[in-house]
Amino acid sequence: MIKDIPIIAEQAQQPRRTNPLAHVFDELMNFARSRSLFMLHYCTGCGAIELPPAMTSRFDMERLGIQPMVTPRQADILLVTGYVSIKTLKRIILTYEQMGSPKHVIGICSCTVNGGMYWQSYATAKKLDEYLPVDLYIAGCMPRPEAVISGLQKLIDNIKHGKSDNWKDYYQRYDHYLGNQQHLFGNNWQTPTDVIGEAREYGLFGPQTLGQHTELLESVQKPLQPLEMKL
Amino acid sequence: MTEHHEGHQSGYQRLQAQKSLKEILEIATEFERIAHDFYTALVPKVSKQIRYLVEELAAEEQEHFDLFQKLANNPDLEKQVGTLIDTPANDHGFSDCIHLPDLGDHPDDQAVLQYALYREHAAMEQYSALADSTEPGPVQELFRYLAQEETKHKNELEKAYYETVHRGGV
Amino acid sequence: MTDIDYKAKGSILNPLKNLQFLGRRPVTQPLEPRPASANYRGFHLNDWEKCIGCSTCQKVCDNAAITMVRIPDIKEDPVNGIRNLRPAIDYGRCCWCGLCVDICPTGSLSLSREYVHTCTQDEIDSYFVLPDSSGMHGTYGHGWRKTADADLVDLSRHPMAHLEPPQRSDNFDEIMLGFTRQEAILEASRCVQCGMCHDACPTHMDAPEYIRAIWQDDPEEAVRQIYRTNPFPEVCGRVCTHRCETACSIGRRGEPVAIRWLKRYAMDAVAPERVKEIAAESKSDYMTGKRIAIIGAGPAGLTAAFDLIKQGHQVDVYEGLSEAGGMTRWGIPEYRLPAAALARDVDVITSLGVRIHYNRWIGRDIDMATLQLEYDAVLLAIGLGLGRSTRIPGSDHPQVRKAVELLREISQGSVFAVPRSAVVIGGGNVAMDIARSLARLQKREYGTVRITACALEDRAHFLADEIEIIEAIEEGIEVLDARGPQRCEQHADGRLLGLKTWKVDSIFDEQQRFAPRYDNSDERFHEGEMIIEAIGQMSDVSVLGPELTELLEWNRGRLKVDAAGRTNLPWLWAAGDCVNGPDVVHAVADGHRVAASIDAYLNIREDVA
Amino acid sequence: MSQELTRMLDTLTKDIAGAKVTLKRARRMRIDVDADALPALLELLQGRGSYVHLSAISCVDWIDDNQFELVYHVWSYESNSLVSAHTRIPRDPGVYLSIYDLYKPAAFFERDIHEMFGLYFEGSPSMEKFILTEWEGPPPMRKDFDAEAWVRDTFTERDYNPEWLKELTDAGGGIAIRPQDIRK
Amino acid sequence: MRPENYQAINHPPSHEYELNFGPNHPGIEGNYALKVKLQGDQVVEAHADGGYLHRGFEKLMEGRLWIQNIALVPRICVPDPVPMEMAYSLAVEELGGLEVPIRAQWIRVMQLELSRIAAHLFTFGGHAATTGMYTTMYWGVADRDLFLDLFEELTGGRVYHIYNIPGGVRRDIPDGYLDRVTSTLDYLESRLPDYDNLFFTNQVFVKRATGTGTMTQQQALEWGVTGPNLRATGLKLDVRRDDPYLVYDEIDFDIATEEAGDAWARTLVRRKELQQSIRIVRQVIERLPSIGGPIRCPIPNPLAWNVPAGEAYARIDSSKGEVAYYVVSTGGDKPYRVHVRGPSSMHAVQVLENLVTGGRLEDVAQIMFSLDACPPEVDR
Repeated sequence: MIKDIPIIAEQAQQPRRTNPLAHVFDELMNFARSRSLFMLHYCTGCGAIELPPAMTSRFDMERLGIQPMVTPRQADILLVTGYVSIKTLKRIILTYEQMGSPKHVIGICSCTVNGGMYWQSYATAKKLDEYLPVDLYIAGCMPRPEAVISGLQKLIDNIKHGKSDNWKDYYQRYDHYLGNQQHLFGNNWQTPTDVIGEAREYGLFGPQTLGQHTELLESVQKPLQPLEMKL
Repeated sequence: MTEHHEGHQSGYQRLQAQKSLKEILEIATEFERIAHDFYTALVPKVSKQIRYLVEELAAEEQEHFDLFQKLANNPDLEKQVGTLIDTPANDHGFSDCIHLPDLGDHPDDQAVLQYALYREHAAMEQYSALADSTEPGPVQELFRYLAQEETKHKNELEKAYYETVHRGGV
Repeated sequence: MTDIDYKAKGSILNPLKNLQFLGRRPVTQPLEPRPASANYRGFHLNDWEKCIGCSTCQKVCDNAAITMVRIPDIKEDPVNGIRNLRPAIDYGRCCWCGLCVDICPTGSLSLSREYVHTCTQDEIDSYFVLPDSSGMHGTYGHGWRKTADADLVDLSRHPMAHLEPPQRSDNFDEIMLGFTRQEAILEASRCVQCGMCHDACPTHMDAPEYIRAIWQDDPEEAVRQIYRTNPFPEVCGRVCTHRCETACSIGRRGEPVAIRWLKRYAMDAVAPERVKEIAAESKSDYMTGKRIAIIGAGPAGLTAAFDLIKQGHQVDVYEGLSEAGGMTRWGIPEYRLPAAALARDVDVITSLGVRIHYNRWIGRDIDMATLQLEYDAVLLAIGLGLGRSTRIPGSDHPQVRKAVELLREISQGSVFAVPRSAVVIGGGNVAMDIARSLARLQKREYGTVRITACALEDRAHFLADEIEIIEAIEEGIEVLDARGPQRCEQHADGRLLGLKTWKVDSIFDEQQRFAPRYDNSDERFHEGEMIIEAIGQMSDVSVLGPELTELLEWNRGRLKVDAAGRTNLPWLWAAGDCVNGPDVVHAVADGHRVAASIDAYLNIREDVA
Repeated sequence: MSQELTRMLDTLTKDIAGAKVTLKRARRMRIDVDADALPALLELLQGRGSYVHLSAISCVDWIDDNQFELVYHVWSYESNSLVSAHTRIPRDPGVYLSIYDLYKPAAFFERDIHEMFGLYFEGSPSMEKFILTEWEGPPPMRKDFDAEAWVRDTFTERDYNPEWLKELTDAGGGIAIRPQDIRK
Repeated sequence: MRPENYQAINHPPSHEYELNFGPNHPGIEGNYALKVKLQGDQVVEAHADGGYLHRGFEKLMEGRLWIQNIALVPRICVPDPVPMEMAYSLAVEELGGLEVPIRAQWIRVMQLELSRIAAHLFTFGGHAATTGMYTTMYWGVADRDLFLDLFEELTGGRVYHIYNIPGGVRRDIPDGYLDRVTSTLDYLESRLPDYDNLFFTNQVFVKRATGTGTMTQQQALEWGVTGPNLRATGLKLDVRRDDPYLVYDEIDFDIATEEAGDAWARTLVRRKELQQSIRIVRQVIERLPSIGGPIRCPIPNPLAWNVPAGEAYARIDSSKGEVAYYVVSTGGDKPYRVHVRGPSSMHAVQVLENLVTGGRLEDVAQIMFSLDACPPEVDR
């Protein structure tokens, strides 16, 4: 098993900012982002049953400016609702990588933290943060809509203050996350997204972006095959 | 044992005749010395098993002896005595009903304790009686103090008695 | 069946119906979290005052979410069944099912109505919580908690068949009849395997293990577990002071598991011959050639003998009386411990090769010097065979007897004139034993019981077991509390008339030391042809002889021994009641301790040689 | 009514060698039958006995006997009763006949048993994996697959280290019994 | 994905193409997938793909004590968890020979029917959303929440009640609870005309649903369809009536049926069942105060509970269909084998594949919701 390394990684070299208004602009951007969040509509586990109440009239998430969004490319929040079976985890990673930055992962329920109810199950992954950087956890089994709303409020607050940027960690320590993914899914694991290329592009290339696991990935990477349908 | 018994009686008359506080204390000190000598003499006579008990009794008498002597030599005696009797101890009459045994040559622990209890009881009564028959003043306060000391001692012995006799399967 | 007119096309004006909704109250709740319902299953609360650290919650937790954490500030108290462990909950596992609350033997755990907790990745340690009574964030109060009808702990003990007073009051038949298989399994299943009993037991019996074996209907395994630590299961299964049950976590709110009776059941369920085989399982298959003499065939002596013979030493036990068992044979009446049951225990021990020499008094038939010469080690386990006297006036009358001695006579079957009326001084188990034994004899002889037992203690502080007092009263004995004996009255012709007592106002002072206060205005007279003193016992150390007594070190009237039970003389050990005071299971524990010390000593000597 | 039912079943099964009918309680019947006679029994139950609803096929791994037990729960909407037909087949090679031609729902249950237990049904429409498409281990429901050990080898537990725990550990306390310590 | 990483996918030369319908798809119920082959927008082939919610329940249950499993079972069907608890408890009670007190049985009936109401309200919302009628979803979910409030008060949990344990229920009903149930039922009844107006008689829905996903009686029986879906083909079959459990044989209710066997009929059966469930709960409310006694029979210490060896098959009618638990005990403290038969293992696989094939892509979601398929039941 891969040892966890601390989540705070060395900051990558940022291009020097010359504009004196850059920080003001940043704050404005953070504020704007925090007031208009789209949550990916993907029920990964049983905690999803409390999302319809949270989204609809009674608890009304839209008051916070949060709406469900059906496609990952336009979503800001990936809400992982509880346990993730290994089969689902692969889809979650694919989905996550397709989401545009900045993106925020919320792990709700016990299961995303330490396996929860299914701690002895052969079918579920135990700690979500081994595979994806997580911004926020909401405790409960499952959390009530009010708890979900409180969590989202906290997320909004964090975004506003520029504190919710764990997504950068995925680029900066891609090797770590990829290693955990390979450990669970096998050495042939690959996704359609070029995370390393994106890291370079975004200037988030860190000392741990590459490593033994990305080397392994490069050695096994194949062109993607069209979806095969068994008839 | 009888001579000790009588010793208390004659001591009472002797004490009653005293006027000076210091002299009273000296006689009280003498009592303690006699008791101490008695216990010390008893030590080799009892089984080694219970020798600790007699030694402890002797040590306690020694303690009293030292205390009284200190009191007697204190120039500021009257004031000292006056402050010491603020909280009189009570007597519950436990040892009244345990009759004095003949200690014999090899007394057991129970017998030794019974003797000690009796002695403390007698001393306590004697000092109380002295206090009652004295005019209020420093002398009465001294007697009260002595009675209280003996009562405290007796209460301690009663506890030791129970713990010895009632230990071991009830 | 239904009146839904789905075929109706409706009117074009239908959408106007929406206008009515303008007048309705919105269903939307405020953003602030609502208080949860009164028995909501939110974050945990734990009352540390009530919690005993038994870790039953941890066992029932289906998600392995509970870790027991040691709190150094809390004092461990094995005798009262308190550990300094407290549960910590992993909210990355917990599913808030509340089983921990429903099973908690003490009722310390509950769930709160609090349910909001969020944290970032850096704060993830906040998911591991050591709950106390203030709750996670201290917002709402108690939610889900134990209710009487939903308790998963079975608080009431399975009753055991026993003889009713009319059936038992004129004979010495054993009162408790033992569990049946079904009853034993049911009673065993009440155990939550917390192990408090193991910690509290002087000899640290593996009670959870044998209870589990009984529950699994495997009495042989139970016997095996029992014999690991106790060669007197028949005795301890009946008359043990069962500290295990005092410490039992189920006993916090209900009746403790009947650990003592379960031990007895295991012994009842396995044939004596099979017990011998099980007991012999771990016996050494060679002899060391070392010889050990043990004085006194009571529980301490024979336990040491059992251990030592298993280690391959030759053991000779010298017993002054005609049968083995010591106080368990002579001091405990047959209705509590039948001699046959004791004999079975002794049989197992002798079947391993322990030789018991009966009717051999040390100092009379054989002296200590000889033993020292002939044996590699000597163990003194002479118990507390002599009774104490109150020595109140008149107590030197021949009809004023000491309880232990009279009990011994009854057990030996000696013939004596059964008094028509008797007064027992004392309120302990020995007092009850003699009172109830005499009552049986009176009932048999005269058809009526006239016995008064006077105890110094008041009813709430009686030293005897509650059940003993209840049964004694059932058998017609007058039990008086708070009576201090003052004088044994006798007639001018020398006949004993009875006992005069005073009322006891209080016995103990503020420091819990003995300091009785009497009320001499409340004087009573209790009629009795015989007065029996059952106030205390002492050891007959005269067997040691004066020289040895001088050589030995003493500690406040008892032999001074080190932690392993060894005296200041290298060849002499002492164990049992004569060192520790009376308690069967303590004696057994002592026997083990001493045997281990003797064995270690003999092995060292071997190494040197 | 139940006695009638048993009688009916007795006549029904008298052609089936070794079939043993037990009435467990009202509306619950158990028939034990040899593996080769089971399809014939089910055919009789469905055709003559109106047991048209296949409620479930359960598989039990009796590893100590080296056998799989297959239990076919069929329900009759006419007599309102459930027959559980029990049969045992050797664990090795673990091949049995499909009853898809009698009961269509068998397709799902047989496919499920195949991926969970590794028991192959000849003649079933699909023995492709359905749930465990991305599982490479042994059939997980087999008793010889120790899921907990697999989890232990594959994952690590979260190692919390909150402030209060550090303080307790420094004071000489700390974690005493972990949950895994008490699991046997 | 960066443009240079796009891989050209070789589509077949015809106008046939394949579509992954799910798992991340708003039209799918839960986390589930259908792989469909399309000609234009007509589905020519469909294959269900499950396992996204697989947790290995049956294996987990073999490793947990009998009592520990009560926390696990409701998770097998998230929208309607009560029947799962109930079926497990009934099976264990049969094995252990436990007599459930009458009071507990009535409480259980109430809980089952409240759960049915909540589940149906939830399904209406989902079904309506697939035809673009989102208001019904907003209403349904909000009204369902009132029932979750009732559950919260009774059981301490909104969704996972963990309220039934073998032998009875865990807590007695709180003071004044029945009055609150009555007022919630009154409220729901007063809302039904609104729902009818909004959804059930709405021509958008009626026209979309009529004739969609039709199955005949013959097909339904052959495919192992149960519950409301079976009753929508005109068969008056209900486990509550045919194989009565708890006190259902003392309760007066009608079995709701429809004849058409299509998506519309299935939804309408559920709509009628709402009324029947309200009727049942009202009977419970009437009877319960007069039934005293305990809420649970004595059960052994859960840590040392050996359930006698044997096997039991407990069936229950949930809002989705027939739920059955096959439980085998070898006399140990844990089940030897638990087999969960969820109704959706038929509805979401074979039946769904059959009904979707030949239909149009836009009806796939509707058919799935009209079958009230519940993926976690399939995956377990």
